[in-house]
Amino acid sequence: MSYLLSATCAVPAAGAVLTAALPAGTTEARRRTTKTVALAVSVLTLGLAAAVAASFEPGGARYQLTESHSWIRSFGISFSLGADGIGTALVLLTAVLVPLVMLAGWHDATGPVSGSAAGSVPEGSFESKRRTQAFFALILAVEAMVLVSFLATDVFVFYVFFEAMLIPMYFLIGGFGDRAGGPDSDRQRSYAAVKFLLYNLLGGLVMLAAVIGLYVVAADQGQATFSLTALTDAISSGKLVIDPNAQRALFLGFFFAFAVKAPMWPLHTWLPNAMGESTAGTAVLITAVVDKVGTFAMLRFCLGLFPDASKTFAPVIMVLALVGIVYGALVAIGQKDIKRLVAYASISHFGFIILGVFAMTSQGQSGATLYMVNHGISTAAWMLVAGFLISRRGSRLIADYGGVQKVAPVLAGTFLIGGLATLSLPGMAPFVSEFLVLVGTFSRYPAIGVVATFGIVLAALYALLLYQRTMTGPVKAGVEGVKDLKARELAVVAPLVALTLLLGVYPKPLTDMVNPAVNDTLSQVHRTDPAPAHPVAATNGGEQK
Amino acid sequence: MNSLIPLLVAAPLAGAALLLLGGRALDRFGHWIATALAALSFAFGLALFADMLGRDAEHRAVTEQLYSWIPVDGFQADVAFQLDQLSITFVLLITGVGTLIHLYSVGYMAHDERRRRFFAYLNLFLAAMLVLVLADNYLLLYVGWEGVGLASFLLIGFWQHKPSAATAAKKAFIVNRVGDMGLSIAIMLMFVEFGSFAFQPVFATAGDASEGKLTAIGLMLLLAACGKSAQVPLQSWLGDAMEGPTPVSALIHAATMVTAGVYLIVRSGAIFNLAPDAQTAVVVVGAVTLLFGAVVGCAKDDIKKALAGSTMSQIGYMIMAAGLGPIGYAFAIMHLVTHGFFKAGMFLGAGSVMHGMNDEVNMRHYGGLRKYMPVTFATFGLGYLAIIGFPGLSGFFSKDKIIEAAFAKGGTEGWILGLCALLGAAVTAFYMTRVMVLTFFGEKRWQPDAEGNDPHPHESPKSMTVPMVVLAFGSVFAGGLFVYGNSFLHWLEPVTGHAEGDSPLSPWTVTGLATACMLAGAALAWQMYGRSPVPVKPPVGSLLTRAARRDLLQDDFNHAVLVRPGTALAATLVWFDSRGLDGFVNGLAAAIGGISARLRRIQTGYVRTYALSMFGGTLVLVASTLLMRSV
Amino acid sequence: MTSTGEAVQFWVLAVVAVGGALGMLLMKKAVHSALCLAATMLALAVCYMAQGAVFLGVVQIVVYTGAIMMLFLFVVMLVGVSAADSLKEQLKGQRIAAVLCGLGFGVLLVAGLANAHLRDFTGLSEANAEGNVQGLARLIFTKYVWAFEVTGALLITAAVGAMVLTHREKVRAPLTQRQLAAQRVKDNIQVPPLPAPGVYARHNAVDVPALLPDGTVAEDSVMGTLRERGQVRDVSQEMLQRMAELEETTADWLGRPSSARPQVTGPRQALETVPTKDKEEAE
Amino acid sequence: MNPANYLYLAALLFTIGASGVLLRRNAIVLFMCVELMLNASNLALVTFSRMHGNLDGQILAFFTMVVAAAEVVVGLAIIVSIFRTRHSASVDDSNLMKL
Repeated sequence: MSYLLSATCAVPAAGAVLTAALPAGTTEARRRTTKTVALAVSVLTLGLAAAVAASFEPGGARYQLTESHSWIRSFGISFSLGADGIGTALVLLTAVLVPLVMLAGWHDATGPVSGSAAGSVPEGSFESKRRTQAFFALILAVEAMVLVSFLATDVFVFYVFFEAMLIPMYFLIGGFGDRAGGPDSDRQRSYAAVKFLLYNLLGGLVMLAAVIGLYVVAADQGQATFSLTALTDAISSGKLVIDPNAQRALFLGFFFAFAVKAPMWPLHTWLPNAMGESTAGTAVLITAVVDKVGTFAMLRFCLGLFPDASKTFAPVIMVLALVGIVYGALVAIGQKDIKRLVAYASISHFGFIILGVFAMTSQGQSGATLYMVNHGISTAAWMLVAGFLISRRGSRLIADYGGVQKVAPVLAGTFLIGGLATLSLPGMAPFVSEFLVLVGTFSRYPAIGVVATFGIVLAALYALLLYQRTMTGPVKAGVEGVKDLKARELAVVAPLVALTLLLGVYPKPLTDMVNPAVNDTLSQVHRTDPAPAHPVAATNGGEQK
Repeated sequence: MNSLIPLLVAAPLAGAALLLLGGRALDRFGHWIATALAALSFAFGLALFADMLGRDAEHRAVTEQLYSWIPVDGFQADVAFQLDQLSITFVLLITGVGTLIHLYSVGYMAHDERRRRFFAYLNLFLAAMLVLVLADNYLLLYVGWEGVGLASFLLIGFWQHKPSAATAAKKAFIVNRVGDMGLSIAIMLMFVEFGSFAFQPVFATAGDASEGKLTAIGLMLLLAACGKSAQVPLQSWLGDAMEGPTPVSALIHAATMVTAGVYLIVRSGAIFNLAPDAQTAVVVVGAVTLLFGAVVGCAKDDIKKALAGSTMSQIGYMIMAAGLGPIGYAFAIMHLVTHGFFKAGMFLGAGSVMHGMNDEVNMRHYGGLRKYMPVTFATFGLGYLAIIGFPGLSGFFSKDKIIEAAFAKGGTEGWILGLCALLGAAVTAFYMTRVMVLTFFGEKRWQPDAEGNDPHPHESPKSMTVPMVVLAFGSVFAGGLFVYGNSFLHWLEPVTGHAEGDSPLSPWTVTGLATACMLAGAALAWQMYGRSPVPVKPPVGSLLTRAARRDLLQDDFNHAVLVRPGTALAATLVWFDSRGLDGFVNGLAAAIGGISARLRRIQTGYVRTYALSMFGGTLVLVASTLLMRSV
Repeated sequence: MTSTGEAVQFWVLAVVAVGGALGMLLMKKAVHSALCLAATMLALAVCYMAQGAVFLGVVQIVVYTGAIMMLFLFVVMLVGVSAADSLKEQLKGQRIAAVLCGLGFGVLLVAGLANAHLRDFTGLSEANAEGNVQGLARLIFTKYVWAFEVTGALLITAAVGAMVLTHREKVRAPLTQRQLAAQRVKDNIQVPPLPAPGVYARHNAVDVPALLPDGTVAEDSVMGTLRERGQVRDVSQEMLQRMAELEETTADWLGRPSSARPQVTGPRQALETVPTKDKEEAE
Repeated sequence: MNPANYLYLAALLFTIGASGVLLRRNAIVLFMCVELMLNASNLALVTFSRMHGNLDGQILAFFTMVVAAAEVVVGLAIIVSIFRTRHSASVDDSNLMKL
């Protein structure tokens, strides 16, 4: 039993404790040590994640590097981890993004809470002394919990960390904002934080009930365990038969939590507030990492544990996702606030992911998994550049910008790249995943596929409208002072852009990693891809020659 | 030899990357790097062409597999190039004209501080366009398809500080996106139908599919073509696209990119041949657009917009020809190539005129320029003769063939199409003569520009005139070269196939009619603009004229039907999101808060009240337990 | 079944106990309640002994009635012997609810007991074979030793806690008499010493305030605690009465016309109460 | 006589004590009522031990007494300190236990 996975999860956790314990950052030097330590820890985590990916054989068993430490014997709960293709991909995403987020938020946690609160935090008070430690420790804590959720092969363990994630996120949202808010930005932010917490807590509690219910049902049939692998095996082998009604109820219990987290229309309203009020880095953590746990869990738990119920509800869910795609895009077009626009764009993208998951075709689900990764990268690039812009101008309103490309061409360029990635331009990573999702959906539900295709037009509309309004045209008053990207910020954006292009041109490594897991999932739900009506001869242009 | 094919794409791509990442260091000589790489790519093209000539017709098509792009079970998308007669034709056109226009831009953009980026975008465009024509499957074609869209977006909006330019760029991209939607749906249909979207397998098995499916695919492809080639109803972006620098208009919006739609339809001939309804749709679109564009071209005073209208109409010809099926494919491509020459030449000429006239675009402020810029006049004139189909020049042959093919379609629709084509020829002659006369003949109507300094028209530098001359040669001789022994037809036949229709009219009759129409149109234009002095302020004009000046109200239509409802819908949804959904959530929270505020009253703080409740509670508990016992 | 003697004893004691309890419940003054409770406890102590719990009986008398109840009485003294509850209940419905609950509870308990069949009794004869105390000791120091230790700890804690709660930190050194005098002169409220209580040649009790020349009481001649408890015995009225009678008789004897007789005026307003500072010192 | 009467007596006393807690406002009297309740339970315990013929009941009663003593000590201390600060021993005067 290798301890690689638990090490990967433990390092950031330990790092969080260490960072929090560092001497209070009254001086800039101390702050820097804190940041450096945190960054080093996250980079170390990235190294471990890379090791995980390296030691993962696509051809091998679904769950690899598995390890299990007994926890609560009497309930058959064990702290068991295992990496499958999907999980590994997302672990990599998380490990890559966290250092960049830290680097992007390098100065977010030094000053007072926000512009309006300036001076409200007396120098030397806890607020201003420990802010830096708190910020970076919280980020590391989030990373650790997310990693565990991606790797957990025990339903209970997953639930615990799925919920525990909320605590550091709550403080990240509520305690640290960009300095661009209005006069009552503090109130707004705490409102957003509480909203985030309550929404997700509600979902989590419903899920808890479902988790317990699942255990009870399983225990009745002699499967008294929370182990995901054991349960799925029992279900697929027919040793464990959950009667349809119970199965539907349990499915809904799980799905509700994930749909809130994802978030799926109409449970999305917490996301714009949370992303709008928090710092750009936190917003990236929310949309690119934490929310992915939701969609990921749909794929791993909902489908794996309740195949029949998933099939029953798939059409409904897909329609909701479809609404989300169009709705999110349209609302994004109508936004006045840059970060809220990005948030609604993300809602639209989550619609695509859910679409792909429940289309239950190999293209759809591989596409959905790739989509999680690609959306994470591209949105991170877009959002972080937006954050840099906002931190310069001190406003989130689109109307306050104009002609930025004149004064800060590199910033404008990267922002454009982020936008193009978001509208999934071919040659960039999101295109691959989006097209796969569309094809996968279309091959089972043509009508939904066609409507979803409208999403690409709307995406172009909001992305380019934002670019046009902020970057082009004559230079607006107040924008002249905007400086171009600094070295640190370039160091943040460059890797993201590089990844976007690389994964757009050569996604094969990722797909090879993901495909087996997807096929396994499909076999769990007993679904096979619809065969083409008039299949071409085997040697089509697609085969590798 | 095939290993050259990727290099064909790689060269300009490398140029783009180099120039974009290179930074200010490359500002001084970056444009020469770009031009050199374009030329290199052209050289590769020539080499491959020669190599292809060396083989016999059956073995000319080669495919070059690079790597597997998106391998998912049952879904294989590869990066693979296919070089056959059709694609090599385009390769040569793109790289050739592209190189010339690079050269031209060196002079034209000399004073722009962002020249490096301009050339990077040009290279990017070349690369994308080459991917488009070289792809061996529709998904890779889609990559090029949107890639050229991106390049066009960047280049139209190159002068981003002008809001009009930024808006035009966005508009072009969005409208193209609508077309791209069609293409992607078509790809999905193919995948569902055939389990593949690579050219050979799909075309090979197209016969098995039901005609309905094929029609659907065809219509979706047509939608894509409409978007990219500015055909009705997705034509509205081309006029605004003239906001871009003139070389861009010449390369992208005249010679190459806008003709991608024609390429798509001709390439997908195997599908269209089996879907007559789709073909009819194509023909109708083409015919409508060719008249639409011509009418718009007649009314515009902006020289570039007039040329844009004519581009639209010429592409209408091509699309119509492509819609005629095997009868027309080859001719569509032929006209595409010749049009590439003369229209690019004329745009460059227009650019040179603007260059000399302080970027003045209004033809009513030109006049009598032939003395001042002789080379421009000569090249532009040759292009003019070519496009109106003056006997012996390239446009004459290619357009003539299309008109013949239209009649050869046979039946009433044959007649209708033929007459449309003839009418188009007449109108083309009219507005091109108008442009020619207004610009180069008549008395001077020059106006001081915004800064108030009068224009001093002068001939453009060598780097600009040389390409114009070369293109002029092309526009003179290309046609004759192609029809000589039907060389072009036989060249393309293995790819597109060919069929002789039964024309009700003999070729010579058609030629006569076409020439007559051309002369009539030209004469009318001379009558209107050559004889009488031209007012500097445009006359009010008839209803049709005014409509045509507003692009036949296409923008107003889109605005009324799409934009305004769209914005309204977005606003409504924003309201609904904050008031409706979020309002519900917040309302729930408020309700709970209120209830708990009520419940708080129970906490009187009097110990004895608490004691009482405790005692009562115990009472109830004990009672219930006892009852349970007794029951 | 038990002996008649015990039966008699029980009924007597039961009456005493219940009576005491009710008394405790109904007496207005805390002192009386305490005494009633003491009675009940004594009765219960006897009950214990009667039931073979000799040791407990003794403990009950010594510890409870002897120590705890005394403690109660001390506190009562501290807080005020005659400080009585006002009879009006200010919590609405509390009284009725309480009575109902009480009755209901009693009924329940009694019903429960009645339902339980408690016929067979194994007396303590063999359990107490070697003596009650020895038996208890054996259990305490073997079976319940752990609980015993814990209760010991509890007692210690309680004692410390009580000290902590009642102990008041002296924030400033106590003022000397000189300082007090200086202070009194400085804030010039009551420069001369406070008047002594008692009315010369009539009363000398501390709870009788001195009378001012106009016959009103000098509140601050009575110690603060008594004032706090409202135990000041005001005798001004009868004094004035007597003065009036004296005037009458003298007037009659001199035969003055009633017009010339001085009107007896009632006592003026009492002085406003002395400032709180002094009051605290008085406590 | 049936020794169960002792239990009835205990029940009666307990009830009286309980109602006393609810009725009286003087903290000291309140305490006395609590004591009464404890005593009642003690009586019951003693009776039980007599029923079962073992001394455990008495042991329990003994512990009850100890705990009661401790409780009284602390409780009275609290009452005294409250009286010091608020010059009143009525439980209704100290109703700060609310928002």
